[in-house]
Amino acid sequence: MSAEVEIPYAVKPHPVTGLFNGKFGIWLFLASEVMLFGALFSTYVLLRVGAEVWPHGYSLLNVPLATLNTFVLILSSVTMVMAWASLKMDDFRKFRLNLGATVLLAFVFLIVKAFEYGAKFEHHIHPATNTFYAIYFTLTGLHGLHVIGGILVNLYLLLPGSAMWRTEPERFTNRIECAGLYWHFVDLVWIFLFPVLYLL
Amino acid sequence: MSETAYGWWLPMNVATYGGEVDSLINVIHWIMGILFVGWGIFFFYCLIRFRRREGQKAVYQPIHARPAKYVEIGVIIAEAILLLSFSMPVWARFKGEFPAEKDALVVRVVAEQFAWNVHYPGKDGKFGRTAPQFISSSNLLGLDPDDPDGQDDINAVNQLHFPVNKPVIVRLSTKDVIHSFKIPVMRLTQDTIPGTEINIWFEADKTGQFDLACAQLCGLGHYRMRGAVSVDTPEAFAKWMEERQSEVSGTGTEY
Amino acid sequence: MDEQHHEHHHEHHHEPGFWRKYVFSVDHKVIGIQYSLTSLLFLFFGFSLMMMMRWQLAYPGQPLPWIGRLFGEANMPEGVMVPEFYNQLGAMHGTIMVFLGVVPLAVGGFGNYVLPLQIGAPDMAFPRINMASYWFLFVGGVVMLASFFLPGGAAQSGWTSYSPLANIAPVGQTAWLIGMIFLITSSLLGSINFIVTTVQLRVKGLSFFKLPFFVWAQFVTSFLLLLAFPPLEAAGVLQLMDRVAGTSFFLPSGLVVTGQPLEVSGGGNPLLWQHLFWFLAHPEVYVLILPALGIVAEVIANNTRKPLWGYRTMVYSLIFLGFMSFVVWAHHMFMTGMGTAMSTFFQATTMIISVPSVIILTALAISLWGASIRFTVPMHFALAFIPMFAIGGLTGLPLGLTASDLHLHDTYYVIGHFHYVVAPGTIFALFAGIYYWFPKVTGRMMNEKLGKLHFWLSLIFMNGVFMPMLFIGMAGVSRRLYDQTGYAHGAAVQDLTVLGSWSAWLLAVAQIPFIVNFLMSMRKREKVRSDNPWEATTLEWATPTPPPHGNFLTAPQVYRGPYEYSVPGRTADFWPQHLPEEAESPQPRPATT
Amino acid sequence: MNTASAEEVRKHVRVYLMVFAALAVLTAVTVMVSYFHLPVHTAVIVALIIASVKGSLVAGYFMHLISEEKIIYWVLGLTGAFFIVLMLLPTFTSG
Repeated sequence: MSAEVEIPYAVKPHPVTGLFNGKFGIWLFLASEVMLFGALFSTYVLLRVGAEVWPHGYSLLNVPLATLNTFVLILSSVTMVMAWASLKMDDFRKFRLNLGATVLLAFVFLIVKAFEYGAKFEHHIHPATNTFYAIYFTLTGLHGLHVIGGILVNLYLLLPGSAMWRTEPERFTNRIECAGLYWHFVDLVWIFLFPVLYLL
Repeated sequence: MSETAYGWWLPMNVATYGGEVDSLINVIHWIMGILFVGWGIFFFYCLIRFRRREGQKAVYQPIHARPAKYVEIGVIIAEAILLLSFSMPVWARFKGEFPAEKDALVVRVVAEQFAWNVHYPGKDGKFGRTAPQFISSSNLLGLDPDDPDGQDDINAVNQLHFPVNKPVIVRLSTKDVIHSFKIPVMRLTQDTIPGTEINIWFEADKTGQFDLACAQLCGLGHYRMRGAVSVDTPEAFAKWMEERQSEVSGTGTEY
Repeated sequence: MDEQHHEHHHEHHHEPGFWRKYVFSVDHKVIGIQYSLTSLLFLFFGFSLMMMMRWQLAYPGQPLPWIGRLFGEANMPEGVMVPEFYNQLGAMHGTIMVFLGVVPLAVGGFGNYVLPLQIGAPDMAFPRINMASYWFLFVGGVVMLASFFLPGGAAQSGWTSYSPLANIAPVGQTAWLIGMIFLITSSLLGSINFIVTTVQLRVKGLSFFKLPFFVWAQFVTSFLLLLAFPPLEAAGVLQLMDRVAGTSFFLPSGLVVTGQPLEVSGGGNPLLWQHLFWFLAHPEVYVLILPALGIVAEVIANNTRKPLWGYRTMVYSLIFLGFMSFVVWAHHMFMTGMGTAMSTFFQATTMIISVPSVIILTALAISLWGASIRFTVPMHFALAFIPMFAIGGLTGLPLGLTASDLHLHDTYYVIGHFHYVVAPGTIFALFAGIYYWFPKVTGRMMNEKLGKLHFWLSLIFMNGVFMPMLFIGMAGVSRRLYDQTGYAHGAAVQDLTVLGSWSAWLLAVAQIPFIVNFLMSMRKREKVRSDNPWEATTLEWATPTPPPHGNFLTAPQVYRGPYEYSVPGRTADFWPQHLPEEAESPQPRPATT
Repeated sequence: MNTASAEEVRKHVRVYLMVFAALAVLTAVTVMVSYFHLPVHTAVIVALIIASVKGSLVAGYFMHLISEEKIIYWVLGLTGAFFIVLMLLPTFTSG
């Protein structure tokens, strides 16, 4: 029983669905994530509509920093997809460069975020301050956790995980594709969070 | 307490619309019973006739189960009728057709862990202003001491008195958690939602002493959050009201 | 499990196989068994909580005999339960039964063990994620159990954890939320695995409409878990923020708790919790029900020796049920001050969702016509499921209509209703599944006599517990009362409550034959001679018994639908899915020596 | 997409860079618009339209949704349907 059982379509795409298992799995996971963030967005709408006054995000939050962060995250999405494309073109060096850049940009995003949080805490602004900050910290915090998750996955794939490229290149490329799908989703969530929290 | 008010089925009904609720409940249970028994007969007939025994071979071909289709269509029609001609009219009446305030007794009921504050407006017919910051052990409703409308207001804790044959409008709210205002003999349940005031109304057509219960888990005292409901004759109600009024004006500051 | 943890430091001295084989296994069958045993223990634990509550209900204020003093002065001074402890038992009974008992057994246990076998797969699509999903459940369960030992005890705001009550509850509620996040994660991982496995790993020839009904049920269930659980996870995160970070997502301004103003910013909405909660929890009802329907369909087809009547209709009904279960949730909230337009919408959807349930039940009943019914133990449970589930479904009608709900809302009628659905309903189906698949898992049959004894006693006492509840509810008695005798309408039906309590305790006694049977049959009973002792048609019976890691010796191929029983012109009355057209019919054999 | 050959991928790279440029421009636009302090309704609509376009670009090109397998569309369609129900939740609460 110690021997691994070979699972069909773990690497090669299924002839009917056209997908390998992992890709289908990651899409289902993203579907559940859509519902998770959907519920939170819905909460935001409900609280905002129900509130007597609701502050404009731009009057309380640091829009330039957040704009910078938006660029950073979009750029990291581009490097992520380039990492995958590099593997497809058999260029492992370029892959490493791109994935490394993705991780680096993700760190930049978190550091900028940390500055934003720090500035708020300095002024004694906390999630408990009011409902606006409650939803702001919860949404960005949860998104931040997703960024951290992405960093961990990408770091693994960049360092120890990349050994697989030599033994099973197709499987490794698949993994990068799945990690990429997740990372783009994190980017996509931010694309909506940014205007909703900062600009409206 | 009338001995016959409560039993193993629906309790006594004293609400004017309660008869409609009861007939809906009874009709549904008749339909349920007929479906269940009819279906049970079929079930047991099958179990006996088609049990495995010598010479009993299962039939591969599916039967044409037209009667089943009719039963299903029947269920759909029955449900539609229940919904359209029983449930919705009662609900519309309960929710929509509020009696005019001038013809009704208006009371506020403020729930808290674990009591019902029944707030009568007093002689002037006006509720005093209330706010959370005024709440104290001697001012459970949080009446504003500077508001003249509130000087004669009455807080009858856990005692809901109202006259028979007169609509009662209750403005329901809560100080803390969700409670649920339930008077079984009135066929009435309404949650109290923190932060909102919900209006309900009812009218009793019989006098008597009944129970007001909490129907939503509200903490460790949920089970003892009992209020006494008294449906009085108009004279008895007026007398009770006067007694309460004199208590308020007697001490001057008690709400 | 615990003992195995203590052995952890010996790990390196053992054969490397042991831990991989039985504890951190990636084999779907071992994981299925882990899920099953864990959830059976939790079911028993949840049941025990309820038995203690039944003492307080039947004999309020009297000390619990023998064991009452074991629970400490805080919970049961002098052996008498305090209301706080009663509320903990109630909340945890619900949570454990739903999230740690029935769902893990129905989906995690049976789904894991049977689904890959029935589709001819060597394992689940993601074996490691499958293992992770079990261990998330395990941790979630441990957190839930440990919460009893926190100051103030476990969660005590009902399994529904309505805010603001849950916001101001002791720290046990925080543990509940953390535990729930683990359980939700477990379910999400599991559901992704089930969907991918079903779509990708079906063997050659097994098209969607040749799938056993059980697989369909698991498939639809997985979608419900996948899409309905995240909103609850969001709600859990928000309530956690409320409790830990002091936010007010569910707290409006101006609350005064026990005379003290609540020091929060306010601006939240308590109904938001209910919406998010029931957005999950209504589909969750179908998560409890659909796998049970799947098991019952398998057992009925096998023991009637004929194809299921209206298989396709049943599948379509199943899918429709899944869809509709997302748009009925607010019927749990009719009494929260809902307007007429919205209540009409939710009443209508509630009436509509009853139709596919009726169709499935009718199809199962019609399947009996023209059958040759074998009254095996699993068949007993499967047959009893039908009328019991019918009572559960029918009693949903008056609750789904606002006018009758005016009286019945939040009374014992509700408790009776949904317990009929999940206890003599789903749990009977789960028993049917245990008796049915036991020989596949262990290679031994369970004892027939003990099984029937277990069945009849359970049937009688289940009804003894839940039938009185319908009458108590009709009398208007609120649910979740620590002591109903303070109310005149509660005192009037106290005799029924006592009846229910005694039935519950006797129901526990009725499980003794099952436990004895289960444990004895694992070791003592004679082995099955055939891999297919029930003479069934689906693929799980085409493997060796018990199936090895990787399941099938050679990948099977499927030639026909799942329930080809009593096909005219064939000598045997069953025609397994994997036998080629020209192959000889298998000769019927006695099930055991 | 996993069937794409190296040659096709090379073409994609150009597309990715163009999408990146579009995303950058749209980000700048949406920030600029916010400085006009439009009335809330208009602002919400404009911001959501821009965000949706950006989101579609990411989903369509980076996540390859414009040429994805049918079953993914089915799953996302289903999710989308329930997502809409979820988004209607605030209206239910106020009703």
